[in-house]
Amino acid sequence: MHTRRHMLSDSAKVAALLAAVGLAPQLAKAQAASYNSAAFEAKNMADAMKALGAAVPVASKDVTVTAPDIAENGAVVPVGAAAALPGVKRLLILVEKNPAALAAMFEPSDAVEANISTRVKLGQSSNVFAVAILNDGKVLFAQKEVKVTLGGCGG
Amino acid sequence: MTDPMRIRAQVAGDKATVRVLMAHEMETGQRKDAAGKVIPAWFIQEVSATHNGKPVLSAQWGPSISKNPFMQFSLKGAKVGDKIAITWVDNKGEKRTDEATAS
Amino acid sequence: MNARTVKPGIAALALLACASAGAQTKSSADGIAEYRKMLEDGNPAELFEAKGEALWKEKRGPKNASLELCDLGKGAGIVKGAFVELPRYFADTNKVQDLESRLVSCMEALQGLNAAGISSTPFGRGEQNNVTALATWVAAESRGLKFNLPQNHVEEKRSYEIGKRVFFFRGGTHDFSCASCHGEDAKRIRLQDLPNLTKNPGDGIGFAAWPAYRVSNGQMWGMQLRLNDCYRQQRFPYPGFGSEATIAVSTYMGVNAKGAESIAPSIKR
Amino acid sequence: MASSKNVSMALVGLVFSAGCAVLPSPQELDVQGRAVMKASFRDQSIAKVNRIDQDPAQLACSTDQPLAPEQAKKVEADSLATIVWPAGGRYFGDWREGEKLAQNGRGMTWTDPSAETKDNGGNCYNCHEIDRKEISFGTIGPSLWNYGKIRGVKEVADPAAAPVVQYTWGKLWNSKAYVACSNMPRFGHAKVLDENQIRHLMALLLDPASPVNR
Repeated sequence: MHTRRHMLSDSAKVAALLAAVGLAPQLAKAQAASYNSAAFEAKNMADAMKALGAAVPVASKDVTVTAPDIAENGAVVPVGAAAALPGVKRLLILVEKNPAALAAMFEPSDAVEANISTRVKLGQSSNVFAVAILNDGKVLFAQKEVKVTLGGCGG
Repeated sequence: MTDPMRIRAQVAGDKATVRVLMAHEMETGQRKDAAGKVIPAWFIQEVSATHNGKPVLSAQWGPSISKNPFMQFSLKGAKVGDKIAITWVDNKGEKRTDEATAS
Repeated sequence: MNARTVKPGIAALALLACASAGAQTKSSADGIAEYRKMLEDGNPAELFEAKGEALWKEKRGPKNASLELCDLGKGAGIVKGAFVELPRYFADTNKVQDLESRLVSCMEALQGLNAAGISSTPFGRGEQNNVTALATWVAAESRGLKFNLPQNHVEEKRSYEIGKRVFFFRGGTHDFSCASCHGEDAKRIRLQDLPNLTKNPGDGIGFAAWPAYRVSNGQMWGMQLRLNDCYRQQRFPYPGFGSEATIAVSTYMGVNAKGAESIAPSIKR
Repeated sequence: MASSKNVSMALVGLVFSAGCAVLPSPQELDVQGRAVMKASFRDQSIAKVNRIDQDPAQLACSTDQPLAPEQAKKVEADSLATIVWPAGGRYFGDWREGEKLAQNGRGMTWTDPSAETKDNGGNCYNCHEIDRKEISFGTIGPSLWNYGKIRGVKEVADPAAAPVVQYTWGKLWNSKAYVACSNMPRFGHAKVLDENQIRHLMALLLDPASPVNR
């Protein structure tokens, strides 16, 4: 699931993160093994991919991102990522203009279809990306622009 | 104190659509309260799913997942009566598992 | 989750809004409709519904009792169908009550909790959260039923008449009344469709859509909080929880909505 | 309201008899309705209960019925008399500031910091289309796209433009001078916006350089 390189950078970052929120060291230890905080703190897609040890993503029509053209509220924007290919190791959802681009990373087993949806926050109108990382190392992506509008009375 | 999830697993043909709602603040750590103090980040970081006890999906989330998160996926080979369990762990180390029966 | 697809009433409203606003906004109205449809599947209101059901059955308060004997208007303990007949007159309190104020009366009578204390608790805190969850569950038990408020008792008729006057009452720094925004068909604030609440606005619209989960702040809102925030935006002073104005205007909207199908708890912007 | 209830209670105790179960007259209900409003609200921050005290225009317009023509004329004439015309005949400010005010839907609620005009927006897009670039606009009021252009304003100082310039100022100051029960707030009259802010909105609507008139 992780290369040794990631594990090292992760544990340092997670330890710092947990120290910041005042959590006990044993907890930090328990979580450090999995959560890739470097990837989730990366400002943009390129840095997030680097933190995941993944190649530069290539646009592909085999990957689809589902999202509305327009969202009445950026606090809840439905986004789905899907890949019509076998051997999907990871499916990612990223929001270009959020302070940290990576929103979610899913690791489906063979028993789960590479088609997962969730809901994300958009600080402003932005491109959203779906990225598929395949077992053979290929990294493919699709993108869609979501316009966030101001609903209600704005008061 | 954590509140229960709502998990629905609906079987159609040889797969089940699993929809999960989790009760969580998903605080980004970027917002300030009325007094101008930063509200600390508090969000679910890891989610995992099992099918009759067997791990089928794991996920890592950042704080930009919406409050009271929703997640949907399709589980192959699921039958009516199968047990689907979801577990989340947040950045404070709080953890919750709930289970549903596919219908 | 609610498998219902987009409601014909909303589609019709959106269509009317487009017709009046021109071609430019057609795509944005369509976009908004698409967004709302995507949200319907997986409404976090379900989390509150589950909490409310558990609270109804849980022995709580100084009397260590559940709410299972609460009379919501159809007899002690009868929940199904109660929501679409509220507000109504209750002989024991000698008042017309809406769902939330009635729940608070039951919490006092059955569980020994302090009704005045709950009513003065700000929304989103303490027992008010429990009232909201309970209202969410009670409303959900009437999902798909049509509104049919009783208007037999003179106090119910009076509540409607007072409610109508409350609805049209203009005041505050901006001269707004409820009717300023909700008195005509096919109007919008920004991109938000405004139901005409002087008549039945259609299934699942207006009074037939609350309690609702607000995605903008991730909060569950009952009708009392919905009205409270309307009055805030109207630039009015603060309406008391369960005050006669809020209940009367609910009676007015509820009676007008006769025949409208309830979709509560719904999901809103 | 409270007194009528006490009377019925005193007469029949807790039991409602057919005798007292009669709906009050419409006039009595009007009185009760206002009493209910008075009793149902409390102060919260800057939003005080005196906001429920209606002035004659608010009172006259609190009905689902159209006003009688003579009543409407009176409200309009009284409202017209309240308009404060701009000092030194300076009607125009900066349309860029006007656009910001038009976008801003804040002000005067109990969650706003103060009741000073500096904390208030104009709320314009809530009800009007203005600059067409903004797709999130309301439809309670008419579209204001090309407001000045449609009215033939080529130069704001042009004497030929004076009638529309004055009308627009008056409308922003006290809308009820022109339509008795207009839905539009009386921005100047109610001290929601000050003269300078209204000048900026004037520029947004009428300045040929404003994006509204391109």
